[in-house]
Amino acid sequence: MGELRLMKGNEALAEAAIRAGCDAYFGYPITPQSEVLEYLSREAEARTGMVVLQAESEIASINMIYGAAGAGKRAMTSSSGPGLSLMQEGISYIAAAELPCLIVNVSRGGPGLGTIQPSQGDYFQAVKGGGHGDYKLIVLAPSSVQEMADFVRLGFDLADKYRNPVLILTDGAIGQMIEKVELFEQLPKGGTYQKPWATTGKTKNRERNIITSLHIDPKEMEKINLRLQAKYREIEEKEVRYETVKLEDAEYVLTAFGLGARICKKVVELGREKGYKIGLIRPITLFPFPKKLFADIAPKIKGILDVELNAGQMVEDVKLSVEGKTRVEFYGRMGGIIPTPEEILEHFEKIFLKGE
Amino acid sequence: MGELRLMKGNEALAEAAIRAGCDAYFGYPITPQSEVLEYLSREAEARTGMVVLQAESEIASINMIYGAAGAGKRAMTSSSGPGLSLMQEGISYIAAAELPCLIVNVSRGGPGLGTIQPSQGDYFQAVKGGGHGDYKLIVLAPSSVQEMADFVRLGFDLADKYRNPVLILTDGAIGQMIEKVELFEQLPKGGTYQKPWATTGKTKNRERNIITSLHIDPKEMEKINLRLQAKYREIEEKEVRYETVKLEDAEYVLTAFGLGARICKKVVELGREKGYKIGLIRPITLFPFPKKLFADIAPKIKGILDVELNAGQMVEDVKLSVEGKTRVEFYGRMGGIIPTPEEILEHFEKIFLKGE
Amino acid sequence: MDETIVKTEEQEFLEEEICVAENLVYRRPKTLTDLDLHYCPGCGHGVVHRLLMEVIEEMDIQDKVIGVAPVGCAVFAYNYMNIDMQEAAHGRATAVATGIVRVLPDKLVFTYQGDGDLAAIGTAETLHTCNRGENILIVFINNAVYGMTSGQMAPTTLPGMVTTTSPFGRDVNKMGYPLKMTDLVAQLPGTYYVTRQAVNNAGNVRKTKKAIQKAFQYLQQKKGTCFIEVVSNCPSNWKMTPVESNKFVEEKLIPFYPLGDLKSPKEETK
Amino acid sequence: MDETIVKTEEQEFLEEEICVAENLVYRRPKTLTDLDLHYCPGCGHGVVHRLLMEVIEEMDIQDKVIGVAPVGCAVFAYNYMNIDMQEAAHGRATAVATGIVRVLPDKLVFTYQGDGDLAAIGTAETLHTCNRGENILIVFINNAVYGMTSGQMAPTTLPGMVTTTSPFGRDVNKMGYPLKMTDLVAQLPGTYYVTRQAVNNAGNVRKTKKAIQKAFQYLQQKKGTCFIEVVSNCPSNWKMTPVESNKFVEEKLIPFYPLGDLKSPKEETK
Amino acid sequence: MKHEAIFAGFGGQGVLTMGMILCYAGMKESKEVCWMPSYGPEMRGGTANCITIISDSEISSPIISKFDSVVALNQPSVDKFESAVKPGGNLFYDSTNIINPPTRTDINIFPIPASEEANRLNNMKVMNMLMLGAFVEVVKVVEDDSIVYGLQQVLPERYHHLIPLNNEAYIIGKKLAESILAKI
Amino acid sequence: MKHEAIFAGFGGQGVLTMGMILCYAGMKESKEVCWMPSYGPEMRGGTANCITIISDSEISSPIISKFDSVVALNQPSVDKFESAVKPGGNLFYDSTNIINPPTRTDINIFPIPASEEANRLNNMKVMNMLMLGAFVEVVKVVEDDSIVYGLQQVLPERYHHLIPLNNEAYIIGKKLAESILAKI
Amino acid sequence: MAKVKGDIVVDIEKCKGCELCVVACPQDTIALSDKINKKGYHYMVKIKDNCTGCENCALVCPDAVITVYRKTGKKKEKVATITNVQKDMTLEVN
Amino acid sequence: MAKVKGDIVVDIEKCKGCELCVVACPQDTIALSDKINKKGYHYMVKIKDNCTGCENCALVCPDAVITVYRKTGKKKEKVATITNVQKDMTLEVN
Ligand SMILES: Cc1ncc(C[n+]2csc(CCOP(=O)(O)OP(=O)(O)O)c2C)c(N)n1
Ligand SMILES: Cc1ncc(C[n+]2csc(CCOP(=O)(O)OP(=O)(O)O)c2C)c(N)n1
Ligand code: SF4
Ligand code: SF4
Ligand code: SF4
Ligand code: SF4
Ligand code: SF4
Ligand code: SF4
Ligand SMILES: [Mg+2]
Ligand SMILES: [Mg+2]
Repeated sequence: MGELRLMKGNEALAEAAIRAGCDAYFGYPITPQSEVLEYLSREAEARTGMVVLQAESEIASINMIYGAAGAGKRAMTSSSGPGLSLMQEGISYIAAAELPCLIVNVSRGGPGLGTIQPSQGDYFQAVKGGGHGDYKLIVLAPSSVQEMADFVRLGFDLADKYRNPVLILTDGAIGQMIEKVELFEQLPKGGTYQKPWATTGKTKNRERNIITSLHIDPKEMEKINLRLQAKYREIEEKEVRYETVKLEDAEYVLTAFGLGARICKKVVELGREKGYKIGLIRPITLFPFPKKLFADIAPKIKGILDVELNAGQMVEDVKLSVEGKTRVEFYGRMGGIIPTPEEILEHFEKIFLKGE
Repeated sequence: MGELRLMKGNEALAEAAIRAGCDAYFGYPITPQSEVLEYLSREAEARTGMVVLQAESEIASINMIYGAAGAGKRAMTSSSGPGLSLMQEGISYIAAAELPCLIVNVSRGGPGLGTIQPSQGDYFQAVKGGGHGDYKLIVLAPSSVQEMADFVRLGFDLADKYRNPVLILTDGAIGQMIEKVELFEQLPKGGTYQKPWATTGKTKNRERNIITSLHIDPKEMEKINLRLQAKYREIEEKEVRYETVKLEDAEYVLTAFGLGARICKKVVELGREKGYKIGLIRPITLFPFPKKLFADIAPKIKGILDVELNAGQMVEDVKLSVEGKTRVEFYGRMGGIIPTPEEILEHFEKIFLKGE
Repeated sequence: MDETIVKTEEQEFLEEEICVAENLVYRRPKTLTDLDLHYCPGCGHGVVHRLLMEVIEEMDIQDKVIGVAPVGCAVFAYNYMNIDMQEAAHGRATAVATGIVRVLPDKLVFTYQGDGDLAAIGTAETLHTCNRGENILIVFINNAVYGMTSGQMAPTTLPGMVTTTSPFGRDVNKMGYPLKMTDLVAQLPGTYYVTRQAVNNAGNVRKTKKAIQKAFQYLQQKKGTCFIEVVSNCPSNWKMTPVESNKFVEEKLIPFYPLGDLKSPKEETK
Repeated sequence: MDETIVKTEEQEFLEEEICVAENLVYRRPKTLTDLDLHYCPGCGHGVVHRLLMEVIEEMDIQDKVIGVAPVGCAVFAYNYMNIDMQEAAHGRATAVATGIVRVLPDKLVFTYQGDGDLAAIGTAETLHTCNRGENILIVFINNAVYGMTSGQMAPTTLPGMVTTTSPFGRDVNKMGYPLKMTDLVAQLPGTYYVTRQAVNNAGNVRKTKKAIQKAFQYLQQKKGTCFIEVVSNCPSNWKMTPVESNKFVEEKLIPFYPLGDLKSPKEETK
Repeated sequence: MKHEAIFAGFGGQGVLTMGMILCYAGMKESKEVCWMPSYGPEMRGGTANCITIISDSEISSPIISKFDSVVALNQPSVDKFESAVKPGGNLFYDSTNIINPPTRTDINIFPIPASEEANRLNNMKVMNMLMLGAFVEVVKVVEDDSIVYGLQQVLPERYHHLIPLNNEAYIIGKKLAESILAKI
Repeated sequence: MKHEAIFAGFGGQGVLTMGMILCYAGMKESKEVCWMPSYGPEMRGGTANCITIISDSEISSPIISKFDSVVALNQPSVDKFESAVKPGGNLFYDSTNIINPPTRTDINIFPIPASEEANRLNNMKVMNMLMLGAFVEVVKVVEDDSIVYGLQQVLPERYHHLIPLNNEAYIIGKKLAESILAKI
Repeated sequence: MAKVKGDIVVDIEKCKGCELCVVACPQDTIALSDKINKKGYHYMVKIKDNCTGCENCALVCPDAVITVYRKTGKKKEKVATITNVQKDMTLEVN
Repeated sequence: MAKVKGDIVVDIEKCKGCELCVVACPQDTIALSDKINKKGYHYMVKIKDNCTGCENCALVCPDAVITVYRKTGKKKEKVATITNVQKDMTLEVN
């Protein structure tokens, strides 16, 4: 068993970056995730020689990542809502140039400057693509401090495996809270994937390596796009991750991700106590979305209640998965308000049971 | 009848901005839309005293718009894919602060630097929200030079009416091509909507005006969010716009927007010649999306073929509208490739008719 | 409450004789709202807020002035300043101000920005706004740290200074030297009046107020960009008492960021 | 084809006697690929590309160098420079270079940026990279215009100069004066070698090459940021012939942007 | 077993530390623990609080609005959180400096003269341990040993000489609560 | 009626203008017209082209890949667009400067010695009008009057003294095509 | 007693006890009370009667809570009426 | 004939006829041909035999199409073999 510690979500994430062999972190302060940069500034260089640099902005950060990832290194940044919005051009470039890297959004209530309280209002941005053009990030949604650590390692591995940026979509509550976490052992710096495509200086025995996303000839550009789309299909086939709770005999299914899912676990407990046959699906990968799971279960159940800390974003993916084969309802709170298990259960009863 | 001219799409848009009483344009060059700034630099100031400023970046542009719109003026910017990505933070702020303004995306093939050929890969960014948080832009998709002009006026009016940013989502082909356009007459500068909320200097007889999107108290923030959502529902009720072609007896429906819809009109012609009962729905407002139209027609037809110049984006809104009540298929080309009517018809036949 | 008020005779006299309207020489300006400022005790932001509002009251330009405050500890400035204001995205205050002043050229527009805001993320906007010579006043609060986000290194953090992101002191080899934006903008033809002031003691406060007055006058005359850096403090994140922090301003910051006009109009310098 | 080759006796002699390997004094560097450059006839980009590749060939550092070219006419630099290269987003080349050099500190990283790129949208990255003293070479092609996007005003466009977005000439009151980024970065402690060169005639080309050589040497010694502005041309968008454009460089641009070292190491200046 | 508490007071009174000590204590006893601070600009001006949850089973939401116990070290905290105590729950407060005491009757109220006692120990900093003692005495979610362990984890090495004093304060707190309990 | 054409050549040869003139001519006759230039970095290095569509009814796609007529003013344009002529369509090219002439046999080929003739008129700039004359003579999508109108619209005022010369070139172009047509 | 006589009024509930005024006062007229206000701050009080009305304290006060009066022969600029100031803070402390 | 003898070789298909070399040549050795290459450019040709091998033309050529030879007594730096140059452009033009 690995080392057990009490850690803040953001700090567990930072610690895991060091242990996952991250070569470089570039970031800019923003609440509620500044601890990542702060923790790494204290810890990282001395322990693994990892580069930690406070950039002049989020735009600089994401482009520094581009450079370092293009040079074949494990690179990472983190920010929150407004910062992520500024990174959208860079993210589109990184996805198009197929650079493996890790981006973290410890999100907060928006839109605009909004509030720094937790929220899940950045789902669309993360999953549908906030930047221009057709691209996909692999999106992981942790719901505990333990997963804040574990998904850093997983994220880097998926990124390297698919040459695709990975985004960890979490929120202020999970970033700020302290829980027990079991830490994995220190891994070799830089990871173990070969990156023959990286710009490390053209040696005599290979052609030059070029990192680019420019393909001025539409035919060429379409070819690249088709290759990207094929990769995304492969990821959709192989990398779907989710957690289910009491699904076996469920007549109703709750679905939620991250912080929302933690609350919904309690709702399942409370509901079961009252005798409702209620279960939970927690998508862990938001892209790839567990479409098949939803499609398969839809005809067997009476309805799905999707709970999010936003105005209804993941619910579109749920609906797209079930294609009308079961009723899909939504309950959401916004702006940093966190719904209680009780209010969700009440809403569930009102929607699904009162009419019966 | 208004003045008839032969104009480039981008120039018609610029000319319409002057005539719609736009007070200020801030922008940064990017292909394929630099003509907007160029045209305005030549024409605007002398004619209406309109402010035209080349900003140091797209980020500066969008924030200049924020300032000018907050001061109660009709303000506008235009750009293309990468530039729009850079504006996402600013757009989220503008939507949250409820500032009326006009943003134009003459899009090109992505992701990344991509190609400058036309594409529709920025649908998600425009419609789902590329920035952080829950917000919506009113999105207009012109499909001719005439509409490039008309939608500027419409866009400003909708923006002022709902205190909401409006985005014109078009593409390089429509921006670059020349067609006949009938121009509307010169309107009063600044439009005619009252803006008592604007920061114009606090006079003795009113409270100070504040433009902000910061609401640190989650309860307050949620209230704002609920107000925004209510506004979006109102817009969905009142402002849906679309064009239909030969829908009356259609067994199959094509759907496409902007440039794609122009091509599909030809497909309808070709198909009808061959005896297929085929029609077209062209969503003009992408948000609000013509959900009801699709929902109503779905049970009556055999299938929908959604055609886009991307990997499949609007098709999600089509599917969400029909909720499984008819088959929805997708055909897309990417990276600046423009599908021909013939290839679309062929695809249509393969998908829908070959099996019959 | 158990507080008993013991008034000496002298006091009684003073109150009667002195605390009357005609003897009033200083009071909270009315352009400041009655809300309690949310700043930490001793924070220079409060002083500069007050000075701005004093000048606006004295010059009677409340209806002419539009303020822009971006994210930073002063993001709530609009709660205190009784004028029309816009909150701006981090770093973009001068772009927002440009947008305002270009469409309302007769208004007096100012921005109120921190060092993180103006000299890190907002570098491009700051430089280009000054270069265009926009007719605005930029008030630049240099407290050598990111206050609002709890004490990270700023572009202006001193060499060796400990912050949460320079826990072993700012290492100039890795993190660069402090960036003197004021020196840079003073060289752009677009700026008209560029000065560096402080509010760490009464004398400096007086000078800062004077600078603000001048700046608003220049704006009225449409002279171009006015830029006032105020070397300030952040007791909370410096982990000092307010008094210690002002001493630090005096002994460490001001020697590095010397006070005075970096560019002042010819009529003025002679 | 109807072309007849008429060789004089003299010519025959020359070819035989002179055009032999041992007399070779100049040829296209091998570090330049064999592709035709896509630049317009007479464009300075080609000259600077060639010089960079010459120096890299001569110093035998092809395997050490990593180049970064952002959007701009030179976005296809990677087609011509036979080295590892990264294309960067508009304005972000120095951030990308920072990312590379921080993880590969022993490599020689350079950026190749236009004036729109470096001095408009990339202002913040340029200034902060220089301020941190990143060990990279920044090659800054100042052609006073946005070349790739067909001739809009750049930050460096001269006062009164006509471009597609300053159709009545650059009006410094509305658009600001030309921004001299090189002068600004020369003042930052992070820069080690800052110079302004040109490629409008053979003499200047020689000097520019020398500057590039020095810069790569300093990078090898990890001295910090080297910054070479090259005052260049854009015949197409200036609507001039190449020869006219170089005359314009000589007569208008260079007087405004005087050539020479703005900051050079002490060993060198003495 | 599951106990949901909030500790609130001025910045500098050590409220965040109280929650942390409790978490370490819980972890030592292999319980699930969760600690959630309030963060952001409302910290300007000096108030701070943290939610702390200790449970035998998995903890769902880290942010809650009703508490089994509220521990309030100043007036604004009493004002703000009195209404957030679940019926039948506990409200602990520093009675020395509080002018408007709580008024609810459906909860257990523990006025602890913590400042006064800390003053007597000549170290205002230990006031939080006093309050923590009172809290643990009443709610008994962890053992005293575990609190000692937690204190060791949380206190920086250079302050370890203050551990005895802190323990003393803790015990005083327990006794104060005990005597109130005796009266209930 | 609908005619889809592309005009291609070096930058500076006036190919974009040819399409524009045709559009104005079409508009004068109340036809639908659509003109689409190639744009972007491939313009560096100097080639340019524009698609021009004239039609009695609404025009769908402005970007097409097969043409009723191709008008090529230089070798690279012949090389690039020969294959894009629809079977039975027309390929017009400047025969003066072309080394590798087109070879297709399923299309009508019009070699027009435009440079040579323009040279004779002492103004290389009118070469585009020569080619346009040939084009209109063959495809007859607009009236000659309309072309004269279109030329007036497109030519900046300060060049209006060149209108007669341009018209002359236009007529020469028509005649050249006529004589080829006569042979078909 | 100095020729020029001054006095101050402090809004103690707005005072944050930063002590900047105390350091700024050339007369040592003022100090922090050992009492705290509702916000929990030791607020500023007058401890001597030698105020000259020099305004220093008011100038450095970040919370704009000090009102200053000065009695001289000179004609002063017109200022408006005073609002929202409390007067019960002239306590002797040591 | 100058003491130092030089000669140049031009890759005419890569030449874009910008004329910069022509202006740069101190000897007026070169000029543009009235013929055009495949790209449509008038390419550069030698019109005199007085080349000194000064390299000026090669230095200013943006397309790196000129190879220069110079025959002197001096020992030259080692350079590699020449590839991809064409030699049929030494035409007399006027
Ligand atoms: C895009 C973006 N990035 C980061 C932040 C977080 N943030 C808010 S204020 C601030 C910096 C505050 O420092 P400064 O500008 O010096 O102002 P101070 O608080 O010190 O007065 C930061 C990084 C943000 N709100 N938006
Ligand atoms: C975010 C973004 N904005 C705008 C552009 C369009 N763009 C491409 S290059 C360029 C400027 C080119 O000018 P410069 O940097 O001076 O290089 P030059 O072409 O003159 O060498 C612009 C505005 C872009 N690609 N990305
Ligand atoms: S954190 Fe610093 S800058 Fe912000 S209010 Fe507190 S003392 Fe002032
Ligand atoms: S447009 Fe200008 S900078 Fe670009 S290649 Fe042509 S001449 Fe050079
Ligand atoms: S300066 Fe103001 S806030 Fe500070 S102690 Fe004095 S009166 Fe109070
Ligand atoms: S006005 Fe002057 S003398 Fe009076 S208390 Fe204030 S600082 Fe002291
Ligand atoms: S080498 Fe010198 S002399 Fe010879 S052609 Fe070139 S420029 Fe002229
Ligand atoms: S400089 Fe080079 S490209 Fe230009 S004309 Fe001379 S040889 Fe040709
Ligand atoms: Mg600061
Ligand atoms: Mg340029």
